[in-house]
Amino acid sequence: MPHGEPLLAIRGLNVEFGLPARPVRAVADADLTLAPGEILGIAGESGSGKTTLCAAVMRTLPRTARVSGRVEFAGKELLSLPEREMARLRGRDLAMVLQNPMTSLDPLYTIGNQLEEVLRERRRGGGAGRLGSAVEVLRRVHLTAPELRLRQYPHQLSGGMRQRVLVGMATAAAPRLLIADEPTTALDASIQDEILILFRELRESAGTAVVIVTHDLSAIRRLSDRVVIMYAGRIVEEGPTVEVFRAPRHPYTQALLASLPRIEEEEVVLQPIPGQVPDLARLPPGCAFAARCPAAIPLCREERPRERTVGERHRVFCWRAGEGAA
Amino acid sequence: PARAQARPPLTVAIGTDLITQDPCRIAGGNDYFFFANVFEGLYGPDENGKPAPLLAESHTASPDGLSYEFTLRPNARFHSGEPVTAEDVRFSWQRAVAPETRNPRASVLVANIADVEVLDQRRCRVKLKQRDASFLDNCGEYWYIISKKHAEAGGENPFDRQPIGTGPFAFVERRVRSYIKLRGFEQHWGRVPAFGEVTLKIIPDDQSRVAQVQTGESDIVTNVPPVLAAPLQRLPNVQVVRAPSFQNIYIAINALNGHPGLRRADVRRALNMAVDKAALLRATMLGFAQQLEQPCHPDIFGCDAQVTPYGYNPDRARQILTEAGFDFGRPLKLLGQGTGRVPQARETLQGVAAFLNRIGIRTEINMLDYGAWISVYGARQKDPSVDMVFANFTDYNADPSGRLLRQVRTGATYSWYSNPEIDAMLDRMNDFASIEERRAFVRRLFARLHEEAPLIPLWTVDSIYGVGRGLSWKPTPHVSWPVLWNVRRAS
Amino acid sequence: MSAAAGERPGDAGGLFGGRIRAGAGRPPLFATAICLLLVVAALGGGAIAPYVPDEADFTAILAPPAWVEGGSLAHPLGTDQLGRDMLSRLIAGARISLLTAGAAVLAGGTVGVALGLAAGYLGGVVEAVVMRVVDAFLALPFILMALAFVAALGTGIGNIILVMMLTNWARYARLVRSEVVSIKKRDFVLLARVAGLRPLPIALRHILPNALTSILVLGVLDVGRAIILESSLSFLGLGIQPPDVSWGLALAEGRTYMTVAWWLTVWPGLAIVLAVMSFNALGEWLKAGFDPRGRL
Amino acid sequence: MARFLLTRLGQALVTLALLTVLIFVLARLTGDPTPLVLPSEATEADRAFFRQQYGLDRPVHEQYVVFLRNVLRGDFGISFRYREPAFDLVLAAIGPTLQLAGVSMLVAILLGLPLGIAAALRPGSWLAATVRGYASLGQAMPTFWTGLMLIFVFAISIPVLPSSGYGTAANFVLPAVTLGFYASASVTMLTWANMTEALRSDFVQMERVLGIPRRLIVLKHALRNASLPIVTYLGLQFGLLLGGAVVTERVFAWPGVGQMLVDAILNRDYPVVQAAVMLTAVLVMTINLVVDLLYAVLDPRVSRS
Amino acid sequence: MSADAAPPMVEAIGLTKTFAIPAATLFGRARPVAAAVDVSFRIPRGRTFGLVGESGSGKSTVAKLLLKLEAPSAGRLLVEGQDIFAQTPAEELAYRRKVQAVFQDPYGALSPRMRADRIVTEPLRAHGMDRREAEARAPELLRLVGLPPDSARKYPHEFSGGQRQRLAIARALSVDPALLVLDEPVSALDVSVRAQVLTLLREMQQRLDLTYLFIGHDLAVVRYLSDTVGVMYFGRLVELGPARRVLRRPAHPYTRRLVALAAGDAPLGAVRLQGELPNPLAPPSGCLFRTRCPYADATCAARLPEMRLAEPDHLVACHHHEAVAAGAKAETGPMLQEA
Ligand SMILES: Nc1ncnc2c1ncn2[C@@H]1O[C@H](COP(=O)(O)OP(=O)(O)OP(=O)(O)O)[C@@H](O)[C@H]1O
Ligand SMILES: Nc1ncnc2c1ncn2[C@@H]1O[C@H](COP(=O)(O)OP(=O)(O)OP(=O)(O)O)[C@@H](O)[C@H]1O
Ligand SMILES: [Mg+2]
Ligand SMILES: [Mg+2]
Repeated sequence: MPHGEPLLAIRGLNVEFGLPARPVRAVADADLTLAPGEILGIAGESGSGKTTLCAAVMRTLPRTARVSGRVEFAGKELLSLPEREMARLRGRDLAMVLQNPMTSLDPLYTIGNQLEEVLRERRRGGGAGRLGSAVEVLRRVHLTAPELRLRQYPHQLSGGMRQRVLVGMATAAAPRLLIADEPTTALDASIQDEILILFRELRESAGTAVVIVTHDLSAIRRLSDRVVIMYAGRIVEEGPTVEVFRAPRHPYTQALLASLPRIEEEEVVLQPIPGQVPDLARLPPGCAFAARCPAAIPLCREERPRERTVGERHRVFCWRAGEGAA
Repeated sequence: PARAQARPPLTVAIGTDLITQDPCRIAGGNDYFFFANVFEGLYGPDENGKPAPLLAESHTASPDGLSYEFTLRPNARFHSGEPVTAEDVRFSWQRAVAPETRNPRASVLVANIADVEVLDQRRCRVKLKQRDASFLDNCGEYWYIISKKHAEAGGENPFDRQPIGTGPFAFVERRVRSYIKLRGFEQHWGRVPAFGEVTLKIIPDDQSRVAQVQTGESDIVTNVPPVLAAPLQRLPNVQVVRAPSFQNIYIAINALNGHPGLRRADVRRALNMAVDKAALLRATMLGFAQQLEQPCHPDIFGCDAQVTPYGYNPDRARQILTEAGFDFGRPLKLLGQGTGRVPQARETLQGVAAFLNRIGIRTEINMLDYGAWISVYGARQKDPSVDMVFANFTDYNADPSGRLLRQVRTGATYSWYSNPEIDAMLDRMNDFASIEERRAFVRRLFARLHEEAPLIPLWTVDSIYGVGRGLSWKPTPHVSWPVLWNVRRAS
Repeated sequence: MSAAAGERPGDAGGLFGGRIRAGAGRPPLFATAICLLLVVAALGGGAIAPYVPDEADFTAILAPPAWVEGGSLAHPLGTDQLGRDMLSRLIAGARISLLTAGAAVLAGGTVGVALGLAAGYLGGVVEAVVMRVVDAFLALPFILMALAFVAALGTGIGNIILVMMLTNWARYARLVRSEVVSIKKRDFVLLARVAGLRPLPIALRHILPNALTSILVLGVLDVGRAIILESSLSFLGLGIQPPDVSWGLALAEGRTYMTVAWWLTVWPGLAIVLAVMSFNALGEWLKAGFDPRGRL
Repeated sequence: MARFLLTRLGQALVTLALLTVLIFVLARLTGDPTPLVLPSEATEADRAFFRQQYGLDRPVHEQYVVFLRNVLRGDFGISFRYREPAFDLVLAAIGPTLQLAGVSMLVAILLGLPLGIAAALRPGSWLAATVRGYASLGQAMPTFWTGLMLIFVFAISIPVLPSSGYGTAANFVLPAVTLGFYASASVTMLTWANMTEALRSDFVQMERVLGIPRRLIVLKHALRNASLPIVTYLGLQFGLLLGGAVVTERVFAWPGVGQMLVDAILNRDYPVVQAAVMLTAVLVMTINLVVDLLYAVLDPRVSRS
Repeated sequence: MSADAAPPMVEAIGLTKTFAIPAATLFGRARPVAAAVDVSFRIPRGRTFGLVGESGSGKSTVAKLLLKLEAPSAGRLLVEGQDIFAQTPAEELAYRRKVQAVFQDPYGALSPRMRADRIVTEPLRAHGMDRREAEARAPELLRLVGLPPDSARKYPHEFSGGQRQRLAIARALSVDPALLVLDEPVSALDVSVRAQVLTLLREMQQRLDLTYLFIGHDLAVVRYLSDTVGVMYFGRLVELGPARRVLRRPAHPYTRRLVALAAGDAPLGAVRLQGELPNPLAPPSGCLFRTRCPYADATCAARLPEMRLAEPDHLVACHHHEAVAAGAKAETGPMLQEA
């Protein structure tokens, strides 16, 4: 496990949307650190603020978003950085792969044109030494016939190919931090694996730290060192992947893992989480999961749970976490 | 000083383009402006608008009025440099009535000519089929003299290529719907213009056209609407020049098959009293018009009869109508022109309607575009659903016969009136040898018409020109399309 | 129950996405106020006008507005060339301008929508025929149709509306057809077919309501356009005819007086500009609300 | 390619055939040309002769057949009024109109594109509000009003430009600005909307996080993507300018086809009406075809499988 | 499969569907794409047939054929023994009651302008029930899928994805159908919501004796619901058999990959597919999978494999499955070149 100075440190991050009178807190009081070369998985219910969190780090939130807190990247506070300097960081030190591979390439230019554009920018940034040519970039992401691909347009490539092109672009300069927002959701199982392998290789070869957001828990389990579980805008559990999967401490994490299809005695078993996700604009005063939680006690409904450390670097936000697994 | 010898250019902004360059095909409208400057007849208006010899030096008429003998000016020349001969005069007539040319306007004058005899190089005799007191007056605008040589040598449409005439200006070039370029004709027999190149720019929009003289892009603009003339007068670099015209504005009354009340002369007289022409003229024409009491301008031959004007008397009008049992319940339907060939046409008709409303007559206005309007106004069968028509009629010249025959004769194109007595008088009107006898007769005719009141005369509009301060010009009165030969540089 | 749960930005399914808000944010206050005022003027018409709008008064010709020297409070906005009260004419003009524009848009919209719907949903021969006619109408200069009809039928308000409708419908048909072609491939339409619904109910209940937003937006924007169109017709002498009064007519008639009496053109001009701007602002607002992607 | 062109040409031909009917009917709707063409002195015989000369005395369907046959030979007949071939008259007028439309289009693009882009880049700013005001004003000002105002200001008050007329480069300025201002309003709005959408698209986000300079993102990527619907619209707009610039042409005494058409309609000059509309319609359709081809060039999804 | 005397609920015989792709390319000419080729299977009443396969392999095409949203280019499709493409209008109407569908996208499947009660009762109205009567049944239908009765008056945008999918199911059930076509009904849903919907579907089947055609990507999910499974690859069925057997002991090399990948606990990179996806416009000769198949050889390039019995009830289309199953076939890598 890498130690020492964190690469990324998020402190008390809040992101709000909507009218100030009735705010939607997409991210609430998020604290998170990431060491260089570490792979972090983020999972959680749809709409729980995963994308928003990533966008806040990259500073690509829409103008309507209200952001507070601190985001430190290699000692620099990003939220207060002038846009000019932020733009210089993007792509070179900080890169991101967006949620939708099908539409993340400009349909009007060839792959080569777009890739060259990125490379030109990187060279200007001084990363010339390790860049290599466009063909090499494509080869690095295991794209067959790279010379041909350079001449093709995005719509002539399959989703998996496009995704790999995007990853190639984002990793061209071996950034220090790569954020991948659901990079595999739209893909076939086989291509999915390819992408995950790429991230792993990147960490190995360039020491890149990776944040991967996904619904696919098995991807997280196989790839990441650490995992963050979010619910209704808040981090509810965070810890080493192995430990969280082995012994989840938050009831939501437990329920999430339990809702995956399981095979018991030749039968597939499903265990859905009862109830509905709460409305972010009308959150109850206590724990947001309380209404669906089998272990909820009156306190859960009244007061928001505080952070509790339950193992090495394993923390959880649940009043009952201390009492052992529910 | 040497350069001052070269004659300066002149730019004139006009409203519409030519339809034809061939004087035998003349159709109307702005074409007259062109023809009046490029061509000439034997006779034509002088600087005061009175008929005077142009290409002819003199004439003698036979006592029976059936034959005229003309002597041509010795120095009359075509723009090609050729002298004008009697043979050309004869040819001009022949071509005007030739079936191939088929010019409807020829019917007015040229059709009455039985023959033109060439007496010698400079003299010819015109024989008429019937006595016609208006013959000399009409000579000017229906019988442009053209060069036989040019016409016969010029192929299919000689005048479309090169309209050669005898007028004070010669044709140079034309760009359709953009401009016409002329040049002052230095060899003219008498009216040598002070300008070399003359450009007639075609600017259809009134305001844009008037702007031309304000900016100095044009030296003269024609057809300035009264509303634009008023502010123009205040500008330092522009003078507003006006000349009385023969463009008559009136309201024709359907005495044939419209509102039954209109068939009564007393009702029609009452309607004449109901309209305050002076106020209407001030409001709509801003004074740029001559108010009429009779159907025509007093300068028209015989139209100077002493009649008592109806005056503005709404109370009396209402009283007459009531006595006549006029049906106030049925509204009068007024037909007007929506697209403007006549200045302030809409306002005028709305004003008339307002005055009629004031004496309790309800009105319904229907505005049509010119084409639709003329189809109704000039229809052979008059539309019974039309009671009054806003109309304009431009006298060709100072003789009233042309217009009376169209305006009030039973069954005539623009006549919404029928009276055998008037018809009989009209038939006799031109059949006089003595001018004085004829004048007395025509006066009687106008007096009768005043009593009959087949229409509500309003005014003749003035021809208004915007003229640059550097120029002096007195446009010929009573012609809608003045010759520009007498434009001069102000000293 | 959570309304927004599961709702993701950009996930609203495009033009007709799940989220339907009546406009984005607050409606434009000023524009709404102007539009309301116009509607009141149009409905009230002669009843709220201080004078009979087409009554000439030869004693008060071209009176300037009250605050200008020579003006009086009797005619707060002045009088025109026949001494008619400008304020009254503006109020009366609102009625006819909005009536013609509104009716033209409504009629053109209805015809265009019906044909576009038929073309888009039925496809085949119907589509081929309708779309060729649409092309033909779009290639015809508006002015030809306007002039031809006005010349043939006269210049009554009804004819002006007819003319504007004839020049309008093709654009609606085109818009609706392209909408329908994309809507009819969507799942809910397929499922309606699976449910056993017939073409007409599908077109009316499933397709039309979903194309309605863009139709509405086009319609609102078109009202402004129609007012301008009518005034251009009046400029050529073929628009609304006296004694009816519309802003376009007032503007066109008054333009020769521009240098003598500015108020003859400024008031109707201002009225048109304000009305068009307000309608456009409302249309934009509607569009922003209905259409998350802000397509035109 | 060939197939696409053939299909489009086939459709255009059907449309043209429909147009001949429409144009023919519309022209005849305007009414009888006789009283307008012939002076009031014309006798009944003159009128009959005129009608017979131009075939107006025949049944309408026969007239249509004759018209169609002649059109197929490129003959639109002789103008009633000018007694010249209608086609030649229209051809002479279409040049100035095309020039004016072209220059206005250019003005509209030069004004509309930057304004739309600027507004899209700064949503909610005073700049955006100003641009919205500009665009609304552009849509709300009748062109005759704008035109006359421009004449007052730039030809009369500050005499720097000719007030009207045709021929020199200076003559283009005021009419092109008048029309361009009007057209730029919708170009602005369209650019704004499409730029906003393009700027919101995933690939722009992606380029941002990759650190591509803003200038490149806006001008190279967003603008080109936004330009697709704009190009289509410009094609339509050009057609509109061709047939719809009547008012501007009139105000500036522009010897174009719009004014000629109005004059021809008002004078019931059927051959000229028919020729003018056919010619503009063909032009409009050609332009739209070109636009479609251009679209295919701009958008590889269309042109390459 | 049981040898019932009654015909199976669904029987597809040599079902083929080709699309012409015309206008997608402005300058190209129309070319046929085979979306489904020679597809045959049967679904007994009350059972679920699961269809899996790569994206674009023709699963939805089969579903659309069954829903009569498309007409087949060749082959027959019998429902309860009756050819559904040879129906009179009256029969078609009856058929429309019998078959209903739920699609993948919970956002696109519901008319955004209709209230929930009208949505769920629309099929009833389409089949002639009057509005009052139809809407009276709405609460019952909503209860059936576990939605509170007060949701009747809401619009689709007021529901979450999972709830929308419930609405879609309620609508499908409103006319008491015998057959439900479920085209990826849970793919778009969250893991936790997905579980909710799946349990509901299973419960409905048991309660109402429904027959399902279930299409999915997630093998665990398919296995959860299906009795029989068909595996499609580029328009063709390559394997067909009882769900448990196919998904536990797959016979076709493609299915093997799928199953291996889906196991999910294999370490990253342990199972990798090489080679190129075939171009649908220019499909490879012989076996379509040979461009990615580790066992491909000259036979594969020469001949299209027939469906053969691998075990009783278990069909597979592979030249080498016996050898592969016996571990006797060496991996040769994909055959990219033409034979
Ligand atoms: N631009 C925005 N305006 C308003 N609300 C927003 C905006 N972006 C996100 N939200 C809200 O913030 C919340 C979190 O959204 P976010 O996209 O971060 O979720 P997520 O965890 O990434 O979900 P998913 O798994 O579906 O991608 C959601 O409730 C969403 O509706
Ligand atoms: N209407 C259509 N026109 C042309 N081609 C079509 C059409 N519908 C489907 N196809 C093609 O047929 C093939 C099969 O498509 P289908 O939708 O059945 O795949 P699928 O297995 O359902 O894929 P997915 O898992 O992505 O939903 C694809 O190549 C697709 O492009
Ligand atoms: Mg997300
Ligand atoms: Mg599918």
